[in-house]
This record gives sequence, structure tokens and C-alpha cells, in this order.
Amino acid sequence: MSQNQTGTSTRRLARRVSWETMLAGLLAIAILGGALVNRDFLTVENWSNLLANFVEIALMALPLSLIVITGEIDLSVASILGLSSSLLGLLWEAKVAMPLAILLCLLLGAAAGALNGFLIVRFRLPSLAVTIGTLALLRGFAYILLGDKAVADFPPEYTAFGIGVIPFTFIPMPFALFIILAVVFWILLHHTTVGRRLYAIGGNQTAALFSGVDLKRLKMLLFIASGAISALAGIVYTFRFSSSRADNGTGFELSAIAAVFLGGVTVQGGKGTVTGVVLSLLLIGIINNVLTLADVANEILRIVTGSLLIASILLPNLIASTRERWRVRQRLREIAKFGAASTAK
Amino acid sequence: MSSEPTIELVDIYKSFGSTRVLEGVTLPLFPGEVHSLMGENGAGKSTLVKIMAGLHLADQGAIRMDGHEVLFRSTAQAQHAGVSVIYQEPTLFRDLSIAENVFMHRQPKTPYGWIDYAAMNRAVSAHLKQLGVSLRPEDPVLGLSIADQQIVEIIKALTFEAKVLIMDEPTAALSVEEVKRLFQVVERLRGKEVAVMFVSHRLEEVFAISQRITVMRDGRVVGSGPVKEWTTDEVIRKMVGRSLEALYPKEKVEPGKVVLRVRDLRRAGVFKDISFEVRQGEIVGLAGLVGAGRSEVARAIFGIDPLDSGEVSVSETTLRNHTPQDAMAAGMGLVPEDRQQQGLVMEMTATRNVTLTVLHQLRRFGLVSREKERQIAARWTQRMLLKGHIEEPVNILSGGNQQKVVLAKWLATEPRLLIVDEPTRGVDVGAKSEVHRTLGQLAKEGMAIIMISSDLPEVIGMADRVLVMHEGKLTAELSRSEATEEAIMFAATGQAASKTKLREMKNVPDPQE
Amino acid sequence: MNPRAFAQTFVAVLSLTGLGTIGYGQDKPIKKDLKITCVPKNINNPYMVTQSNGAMDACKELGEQGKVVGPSETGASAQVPYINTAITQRQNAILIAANDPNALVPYLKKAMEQKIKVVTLDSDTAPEGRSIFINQASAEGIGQSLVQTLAKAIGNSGDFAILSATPNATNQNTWIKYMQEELKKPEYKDMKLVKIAYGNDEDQKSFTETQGLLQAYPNLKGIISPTSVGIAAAARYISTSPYKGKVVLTGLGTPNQLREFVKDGTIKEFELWKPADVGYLAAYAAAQLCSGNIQGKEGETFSAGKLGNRTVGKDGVVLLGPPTVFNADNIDQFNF
Amino acid sequence: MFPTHKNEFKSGSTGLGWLNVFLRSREASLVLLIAVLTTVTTALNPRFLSPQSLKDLMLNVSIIALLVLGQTVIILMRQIDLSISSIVGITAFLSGTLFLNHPGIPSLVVVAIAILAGLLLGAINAALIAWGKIPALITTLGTLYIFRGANYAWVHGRQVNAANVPGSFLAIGTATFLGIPILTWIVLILLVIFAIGLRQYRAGREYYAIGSNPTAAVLAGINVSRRIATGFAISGAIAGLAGALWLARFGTVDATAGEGIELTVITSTVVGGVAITGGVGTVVGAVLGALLLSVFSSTLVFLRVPSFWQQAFQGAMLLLAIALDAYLAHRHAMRSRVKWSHV
Repeated sequence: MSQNQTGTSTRRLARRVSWETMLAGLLAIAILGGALVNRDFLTVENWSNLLANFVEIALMALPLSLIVITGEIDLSVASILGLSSSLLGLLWEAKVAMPLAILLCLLLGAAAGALNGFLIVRFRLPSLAVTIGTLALLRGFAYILLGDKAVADFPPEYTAFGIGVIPFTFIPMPFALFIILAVVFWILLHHTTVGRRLYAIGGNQTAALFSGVDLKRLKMLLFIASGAISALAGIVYTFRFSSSRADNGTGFELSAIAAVFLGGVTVQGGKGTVTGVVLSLLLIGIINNVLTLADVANEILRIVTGSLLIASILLPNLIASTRERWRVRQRLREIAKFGAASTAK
Repeated sequence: MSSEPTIELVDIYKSFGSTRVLEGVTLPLFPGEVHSLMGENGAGKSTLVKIMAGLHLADQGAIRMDGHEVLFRSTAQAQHAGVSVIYQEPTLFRDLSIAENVFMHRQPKTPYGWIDYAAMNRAVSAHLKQLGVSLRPEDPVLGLSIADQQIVEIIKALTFEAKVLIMDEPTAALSVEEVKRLFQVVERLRGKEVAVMFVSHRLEEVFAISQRITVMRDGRVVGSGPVKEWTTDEVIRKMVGRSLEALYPKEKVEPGKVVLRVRDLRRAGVFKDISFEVRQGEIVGLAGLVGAGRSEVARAIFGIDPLDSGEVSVSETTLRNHTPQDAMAAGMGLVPEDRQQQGLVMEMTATRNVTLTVLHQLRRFGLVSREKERQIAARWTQRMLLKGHIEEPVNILSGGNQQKVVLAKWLATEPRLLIVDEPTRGVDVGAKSEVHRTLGQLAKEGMAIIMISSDLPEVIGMADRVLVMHEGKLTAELSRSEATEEAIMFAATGQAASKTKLREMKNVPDPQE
Repeated sequence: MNPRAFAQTFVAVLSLTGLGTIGYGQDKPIKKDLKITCVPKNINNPYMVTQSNGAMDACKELGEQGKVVGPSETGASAQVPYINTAITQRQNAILIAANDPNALVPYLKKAMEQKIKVVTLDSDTAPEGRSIFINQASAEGIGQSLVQTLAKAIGNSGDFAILSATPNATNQNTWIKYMQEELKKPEYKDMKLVKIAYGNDEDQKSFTETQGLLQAYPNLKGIISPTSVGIAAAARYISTSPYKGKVVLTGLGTPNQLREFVKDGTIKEFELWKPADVGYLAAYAAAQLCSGNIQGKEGETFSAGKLGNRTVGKDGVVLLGPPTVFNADNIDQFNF
Repeated sequence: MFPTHKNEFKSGSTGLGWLNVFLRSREASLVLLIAVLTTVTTALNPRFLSPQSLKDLMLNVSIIALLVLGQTVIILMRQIDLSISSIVGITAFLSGTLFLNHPGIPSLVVVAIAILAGLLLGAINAALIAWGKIPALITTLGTLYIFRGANYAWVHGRQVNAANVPGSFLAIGTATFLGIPILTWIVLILLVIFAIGLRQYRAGREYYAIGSNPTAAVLAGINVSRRIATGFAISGAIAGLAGALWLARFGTVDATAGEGIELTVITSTVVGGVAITGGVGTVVGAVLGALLLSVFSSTLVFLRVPSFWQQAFQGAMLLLAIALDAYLAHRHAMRSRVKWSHV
């Protein structure tokens, strides 16, 4: 019996680590493929473009992963990005000092996240429905703030941050910001008690509550963090393109969510790692880049992303269900043997 | 003995993992008879019910209906064969009407192929009237009391024209009035030659309703026969079947200072006027029937459910905020009744589960130290003599070992007061005695313990004092010497207050309000 | 020595010896096999497709390697990866119809630093982001003539509205600006611009926006829609509604899309240039830039194949020419 | 501990006052809200009730209302279908191409092919969700990408113009019968069919059962997987029909047709009283929800509210609707908690 148990556990363990390994493998294949297909792929400039391209989505995906791990979802992230970008433009136009404007944007993002959190935690509303609502509401606010205007003349020292790279490297500055935050989130999720609590909430909300985990406060904080970091993504976007528009980042929420799911965070909650999400972001970014370099049309990328997303869940499910079916059949055979060939009806 | 049994279980064996739940159980149900199945928690009654319902497959043995062997591989097959089951927790569609709940998936149709709502409502209405229930078939299930939901389940079984009706603790959540109504229905079914199996803990009910009683213990049938061959004492003796002293190693400890004091706790519709104290080194049993409000009181003390009024103080300090965090800070621990739903995160390792309550102890420089994590988990699981690796997810552990993990996780908080809710439910005998040994030892070390249990011998064996609840109120406080099964049952069934009512239970016309 | 190098040397020798034509080396032959990337606003817009095809035709004519890549949505940032890719691929020139006047500038500047020639067409960026902008028509001219057309039809008095593309479309906003300038003239004092609506260059949105305009402003006499998607959607709505014949519709659109509406009287007059020519001219300008014949300075002249010679105007703007005015009399002569 | 909130408006409880009588039927409250909005707007701008304005209103709401029918079936089962907008896009262009490449093809054949194509795409969702056991949110998010991507790849920059589509087909989107547009008639007929199907057939009731309590549905012998699969197939087929009608309505179709409407459809459905937690709601309510949103945006236009406000209003309405649902469910739960009258 105990041998059997260790057997199951190693299999379980193997299944758990395998998703990151598989993503890493796919990543290696993508890089190798990219290098073979296109000689420009492994150039320094290309990598610096590649990394910069998905930085806003990557930023939003970090807190989003944690939210999904606790069994909730936040679809309003891209709208908060747009709202923050619009506010930044408006404030800059109104001659507000840039550091203050940035602070106000972050606060607005946190407030927007708090609105989500409040509705979800206090009123116990389903987060899917709430954030579909705030997806429209907050984007609406962005349009109300900025309308058809576009603010462009941001100070060069800030836009330089948007498009510049860290001196002597090919790493874009916004991506460095992402790396820092990814490390912070990695530590938070995997090496602090907060992370332990988050997994417990996602694994079994009731048991977490019975263990004294303050899940209302944690969820609230997560949504606030998601709002603030989405606002930060809005600021990065604004400086990267020196453009503040109400429609900035429309539709990014789907890309961020796709990256989170592909990264191995399950929609039921309780599972997933920051490493997995970072790998999946890189994977999507690289595939995107390779296809663009090869002049493959943009639409193929959508198909690839969608397919990866579905395959990431379908494959493990198929394996599990095949195994399960085999077990049931085995069991029935045993019963037929013991139970002296009997059937219902 | 009227005739051939309608359904008969022959030599049934069933194991879950390493735990053997049923060992060679044989049980016949006869037409027109109510057959009561009794036994302690974990005796295997529920598993037996689930096998008859088609939810579990027996490992060995056969089910015979009208002399033919059958194999139920799904609930639908069992239903089709004429076996209806009413579970303790009704499984209903709360958004749909009563009539639709009864007829889901087999609604009557008009000649045009539309659902014949009129016919459906008529049929259900007739049943409702027969049962003397003032519900309308169009009413939605949402908002019905548990008792009314139970009625819906019964009508469902009736419309199936079931030959076999199995009721798994149907009265657990019912009031005396409602039980009376239910028994009238059962009498009527008996008249229609239905074979009824009645699973209950309430001795009075069992003697009032049944023609035959079977007692199970540890997965085996230890006694079976017509009701007139049984006495209450005999049933209890068979159910317990072993000497209490050997099993329950509670040593006499001189109670110390008051650890917990609760005053006038009230939660509307659930419980009221709850006041008691617990002292150091004391095990206070909280007894009562399922649904009497015991777990609800425990949850409210621990801060999970809100209180409408009342005061909870630990070591003379009144708790201000009513949250589990505060309760834990004050030195409280709660081992909840449902270990899978409330006690454990099933997919996490034992280590992570154990340390979930003491995360602050794991920090080193603000980060989680895996070493400390492992040390703490190892210390407490070893104390509980956990069998199994602590780095494995708990869902592969046996029930007993899972329960040990839950206990370990609360012991790790080193509480002053530990509330244990059904600590040995569904746990095999070995693990059970280990749990008891640990609780006894903890009390000896000065911990105050509240033990909620439906397992009367356990309560009697372990508790220094027994509080009994009935319908949301404390009805008795019994010292160790006063606490006999009879005394507890008396208070738990509210008999002290209304002894006559139960005597009337059998056949008194229902006074319509 | 390959033929191209030979030709180059030959030209160089000619100019050195003074045998070449006098001027800025305009007779230098256009280089072949230039890599030219054409980035439309988005790849799904039929107007953009026609324009890009014009550019590809020119590339074929000149023997260049042209390609069309681009995003499927029109967000400000969507074109950036394509610019970056063009840089990585060491393209010689980028032709781009900008989705946002500012968002692309830093990236186009980067491209220019890498010696990539940038030509904007249809919708411009800030001048520092490109060498040449191919202007399909004088913005001022379009603004004026659209207002004049409408004024003529509604007798210089009444309310009217504008149905634009996206709120941030540069060319649209420039034209609207010039329309508002024109309206300041005294003869239009009785005409009032009541609303600018945005159809986002989406057919369905433009359709419902037209609906909304007519419902919200019952006294509306006319609509100007300076976008091919907008005018087609507006025409379709008006032609099936009681407003047909009562509300004057004009703007910029393609003859093929609007033919039936001109014939059924929904539209009397509208204007447009040939979108293919815009692309064609842009490709020529890019090739000339790459060949060193022009730098994008005011006053430079270059040859543009079938379109003849063009002169670079102020701020590097090259004008395609006056737009064609279409009406019931001439519409059948055009097919694009 | 964490009750899944459900709402219920047909409660038989008594003594709740007029507000509850009004709230008890979502349909009634929606009709009332629509009436109030219409009255106020008409008072401010009488043209709101002009025939043309009414016709436009009906046409505007029709395609959304049609998609709402399919989405209702899905949300009743506690599922979600985000991919409908992409299915509309593909089938709209498919219909156009059929007319373009096969002049003289009967309109009915085109519509049938569009529905079939939609059904096929819906079946892909169905297979992945019901048998691949992938959560609907992820599956349809994935197919939202895939279908739209495939559409882009196929259509590229092409466009089908009204000129390529026979006038008789376009008449569906413009002509009226008894003052009501043909398109609206089609939706009304389907509404009746769906209302009857969900009310009068076992299969229809099973959608409610699955969303209300999946475990109980299994115990009742319902084949849950198959039911969920048919639900997604129906949603796909409806989206296919909506695609064909999209062409009839707008005449011009390119690769972007229908982009983004999934959120409007879901919002309408939820505002119409179909609880996102499943088991509750009617198609009539959901369609009224779509109508309310449509009237509301018309009102904004008539009152000359800047169009930039529209989206914010739509979001606020969805939030209000779910908050209201939760409030009602909570009160209901409080009432049913009383187990012993004396306690």
C-alpha cells in the first residue's frame, strides 16, 4: 500500500513540475526555431524589441496570476491601463508635475482595484461578472476623461525611460521594471506566508477561513495591487509610445489572461507558479516575434495563442481521463470476477 | 416475517484505500416493513446506503432484488430498479419549483409533447395534501426549510413508486412536529408494501417506527431481529460493544482556571441563550442530535459565523472583533466537523496544511524558511503518530490520517482552548483511539477542550462534563457521573420538556394550523 | 562586377566628368532590389488594401522587393512591432499610414537612425518621424471644398454634422480643422456644425452613429463624412430611411462603394483621389530617397513613374494632386 | 459558508410591499424601466417615438437580442460563451462570399449554410468543454482568438459590399411587415421558440437543472455533458444565423464584423435577469435586458449625451444588475434561515 502511495505521489510530483519544464522546452524550441528560420532573430536589437513588446501585458499578468490562484479573475486590467494612461495625459496637459501625476495615476489604479475588490469581497459578487462590468465602466471613464483627445508631448526624460534600454545591455527599461516586479511576486508567492495563504484560499476557501486566513483582506489587497500595477502598465504604455489616449490597451486583458492560463495557473484556483507565467509570457512574446520576423501575418498569431491556451488544459485532461477510464475498466473487470457475473436489469 | 425480502444485501465487502469499511454485511429489507439500521458513526451505515443507491460499487458480495442479482452502477440504475434514497442533505434544484424538482428528467407530457405542468402540479399537490403539508407545488425550493426540502425528497421517492425507500438520517434536522408528519408518511408507505430502511441515531424514533432493527459496528452486523426482541439497552450495548474504560483514556484532571466563558450567545434562527464555561484540563462534551446547533455554536465562538448577540471571553479577556484571527490570537483552535471541506486543503501537502495555522512561526528574515516549516510539521505530525509522508498531498491519506493532520495543525498553534467537532467521524478504530489518547493527554497538560460528538460512548468516555443541546438551546448540563446515554438522549430529544409528544409520535392526527 | 554596381559606378563617373545632367544627381538611376515594407493602418481595411496594392505595383515596376505587413487592429501601439521588425530585417524603406501621430515617432526615428527611409502616406506623423509625407490631397483644399459642396447643396444655411473615423485619426482631424477654418468665413454664418461623431472606421459603428445623428438632431441638413467607411455606411442608412433626399451627404469615398447611392440620389457629389496612386507615389518617393536622388527637402523634384514629376513641398509634404469630384455624370467612368 | 448566490423573483413569500412585488418579476421591472425611459425621453424629444426611430431601435436590438437567446441557454447552465462574436464574424463574411461567388444562390441556402457553419464552430466549443473538460471561460476565450484569427487570415482586406448582395436578402434588414422589420420578426419568432423550448420541454428544463445544482442534475439521471454540449452547439448555430443577418442588416462586411459584441450580449443577458451563477432567468427577460440597454443608449443619443459616456453607463448597469440580484438572494437566504420559530 505504502509503495503504491509513493508511486502516486511521484507521478503527481512529476505532473506538477512538468508544466514549467514543458514550457521551458517549448521556449527552447521556439528560440532554436527562431534562430534557424531567421538570422535576424538572435540580434541584440531584436531581443530588445521582443522584450519591450509585451511588457504591459506582462506587468498585468503578475497580479492577475495571484488573483486566479485564489480562484477569482480580473478582466478590468486593460481598462485600468487605459484609464491611467488617460489621466496621465490629462494631468500632464494641466501642467501637473510629472512625479505627482504618476502618483495620482497609481492611486487611481489602486482605487479602481479597490472598487473591484469591494464589490467582490464585501458583496460576494462573482468576480467574472463584476470585472466585466468594470471593464466597461472604467474604459468609459477613460473616454469621459480624455474623449477624442490625444496627449503626446510628454517630457523626453520620461519617454526615454519608455523606449530606452539599460546601458550596456539590450534589456529595455520597462522590461527591467517587469523583472523586478516578477522577482517580487515570485518571492511573495513562493517564499512568504502570504503566498502560502493564497494557495490555501485557492485550494479550499472554506478550509482557509477555518484556519484563520483573512481571505477578505487578502483578496481586497490583491485587487488593489492588480489595479495599481495595471495603472503602472498604463504609465509605461504612455511613456513607451508618448501617447495618452482613451483607447490605449484595448483588449489587452485577453492576452494577459491567456498568458496566465498558459502559464499553468488553473481557473479553479490553487495552482500555478510565477515561473510558469513568466515562461508563458516569454513563449508568447517569442512566437509573436518569430512569426512577425518571418512576415507571417498577424492573424496567425491569434490562432497560435488561442490554440496554445486550449491545448495547455486539454492535454493534461485527456491524459488524466484516459488513465481514469482505464482504471474504471480494470475495476469493473475485477468486480465481474468476484461478483459472479451479474448485471443490472 | 411476511414474505421474501424485496431487496437483500448479501455478504458485502467494501474498502476505501487501506480502510476496510464493510466486512461481510448481509441485510434483507422486507415489503411493508421499516427496518432500522443503527450504529455508531463510522460503523459503515452510510457506505451501505451509498452502495444501495448506486453511488459506490461493492468490492465483493451481491445485491438481490426479488431474488435476482442486480448491479447498480449509477444512481439512475438504482432508481430504475425501484430503489429511492433520501439523503440527510437534500439534493434539490433550489431555483426550480417543488413540482419540477420531483419530476425532473421525467416530467409528464401532454399529447403535443409539451410538459404537462398541470398534471405535474396535480400529482405533487395530491402528495402534499396526503402528507398534510401546506406547500404549493409551484413554490420554488429556495426558501424552504430543511424539513420541507426533505418532504420534497420524499415525494420524489413516492412518485418513483419505489419498492425500496432508504432514508439516511432523515430526521436529523427535523422538529418533533415534522418528525411526526414524516412517520405518518412512512406508515402509509408501509401499507403499500414498500420496504423501508431507516437510518437514525434517535433510539426513540427507531423504536416508534420500525418492525426490525439491525445494529452495525466496525463494518459488521452485530445484531439483527424483530423490534420486540430488542430493548434500548440492548441496542446501545451492541452499538458500543466494548468496555468504555479501555477505549477512552481520559484521566481525571483537577480543573484549573476558567479558559472560555460564553454568555447569552444568540444567532437568530440557529441558537440562543447559550452560556457556559470551560476550565483548564477539562474536556467538555457538547452533545445533541445532528442539527441541534452544536457545530453552529462552535463556529460562532470561533468567529466564523456571525453572532447576533452575546459575549465570548478567553482567559477573562472579552473578544472584541468577531473573527477567527482574533479567536486564534486569544488561543483558540477549532477542528471542524468536515475535514475535507473545512479542515484541509486536499491538494496541498501535509506540511503545508499543518503550518497553515502557524505561518508567522515560519518566517526568517520575512521569508518562509522551509527548514522551520518542515520542523514544525514534523514535530506535530509525529506527536499525532501520522502514518504517511508529510510531503505528499493529504488527499492520498486515509481518513484517520487526514484527521490527524487536522489535529496536528491545531496543536501546532498550542491553543489554550481546542474545540473538536466530530473528531473521530469516519475514522478507523486504531486512529480513533489515538485521537482519544491525544485529547486525554492534552487535557492532562492543561488544555481546555470542547468536544462535539454524535458518538455518545465517546462523549461519555471522554468528557468531564456534558452539555446537551436541543433545537438551538442548552437543555442539560451533566457531570461525568450523571452522563449516561439515556440521560443525554433524554435531553437531546427535548424529552425532558415534552415527553408526551414523543409518545404520541406514532399515530396522532396532524393538527393543521 | 554586378550590373547594379556597374551602373552606380557609371553614374558616379558620369557626374564626376560632368557628363551627367545638371542638378542634384536626379538622373541617378533608381536602385533595384530595395527592400520596402509597407505598413497600412490595418490589414483589413479595403481602402488600405487598395493603397498598399498601389505601392506594390510601383515596387514591381521598379524592381524592388516590396511587402505589406501590419496589424489587424488600429491601436496606437499596434504598428510598432512592424516598424521594429523592419529595422531588424534591415529594410531600406518603410511606407507607413500612421495610426497615431506621436506614438510611432520614437520608433520611426530609430529606423531613420539606421538609415532606413521613412515615408508616411495617407495619415502623417509628426514631421521629425519621417522624411516625406505623401499627402493624398491638400488638407486645406479638402476642407474647403467639402464645406463648399455642402453649402451649395443646403443653400448656405442649416445644421450639419461630421462623421469621422477614429477620434485620433490625424488626417481626419486635419481636414476637420480646415473645415472649421472655412466655416469662419461670413458666407457660412448661417451654417452650424452641431456634432462630430466617430464611426471608428468600422462599418457597423458608423452606421449606428449616422442613425444617432439623425435622431438627435432633427433639423440636420447635411452630413460630411471624410472617410470611405463612414460615407458608405451613412449612405446605406440614409438610402433606406425617410431622410433620403432630405439630408445631404457628402465626403470622401470610393466610386465603387458609392455608385448605387449616387444613382439613387442619396449622394449628389463626393470626392476622392485614387488610393492606389497614393501608395504608388509613396513607393516611388521611397525608392528615390533610397537612391539618394532626394532628401525630402522643400523644392526637390523627383520623377514618379506614371504620375510624372513631383515636387517636395514644405515640411517634406508631397501632394498627390487635386481630388476627383464624382457625381452622377461621371461616376461610371471610374472603377476603383 | 460561502453560499453561491442565486436570485429568485417568483417567491411565494408574503407581506413584502409594493417594491418587492415589482422586483419579484424581473420581466415586469424591465418593462417598467423601459417604459419610464421611453416616457422621459419622449417628453424631452418627441421624435423618440417617431416610426423611423422605433424601426431603428428594433433593428439595433435585433441581432444582439438574437445572440442573447443563445447566451441565455449557456449562462443558465453556469457556463459562458465568449466566442460568439468571432462566429458572427466568420459566418457574416461566409454569407457574403456565397452571394459574391455564386450569384443567384437562394438566400435560404445561404442562411442555412451560415447556421450550419455556426453549429460546426459551436460544436468545437462543445467538444472541448463537455468532453475535453476545459472550463468554458478558457475554451471560448481560446476560440474567440482562433475563430477571429482564422477569419482575418481568410478575409484579409476583402470586403463584401451591399452591391454584391441581392436586394431581396438585404430587405430582411430594411423592409418591414406590419410596421415591424423582418429582422425583428425573425428574432421574435425565435424568442417564442426558445421561450417554449426552455419552458415546455424536458431538455429545456434540464438547462435550468444543471445550472441550479449540477450534482443533483447527475443524481436525477441527466446526461450533463451532452446537455452542455448541445447548449454550446445551439449558441454556435444562433451566432451563425446572427452572422447571416448581420450581412442583411449592414450590407457591408469585412473581417472585423461583430468584434467586441460578446460583452454587450453577456451584459444584456445578465441585466435581463439571467444569473451568472446559473439556474435562474428567462429568455424573455434576457431579451428585455437587451432592449433596455438599447433604449438606454438611444436615450443617451437623443438627449445628446456625449457618446463617450455610453460605455461607462453600460458597465454601471451591469454592476447594478448583479448587485441587485445578490441583494435579493441574500434577503431570501436570511428569510429561509429561520429553522425553529422559537429561537
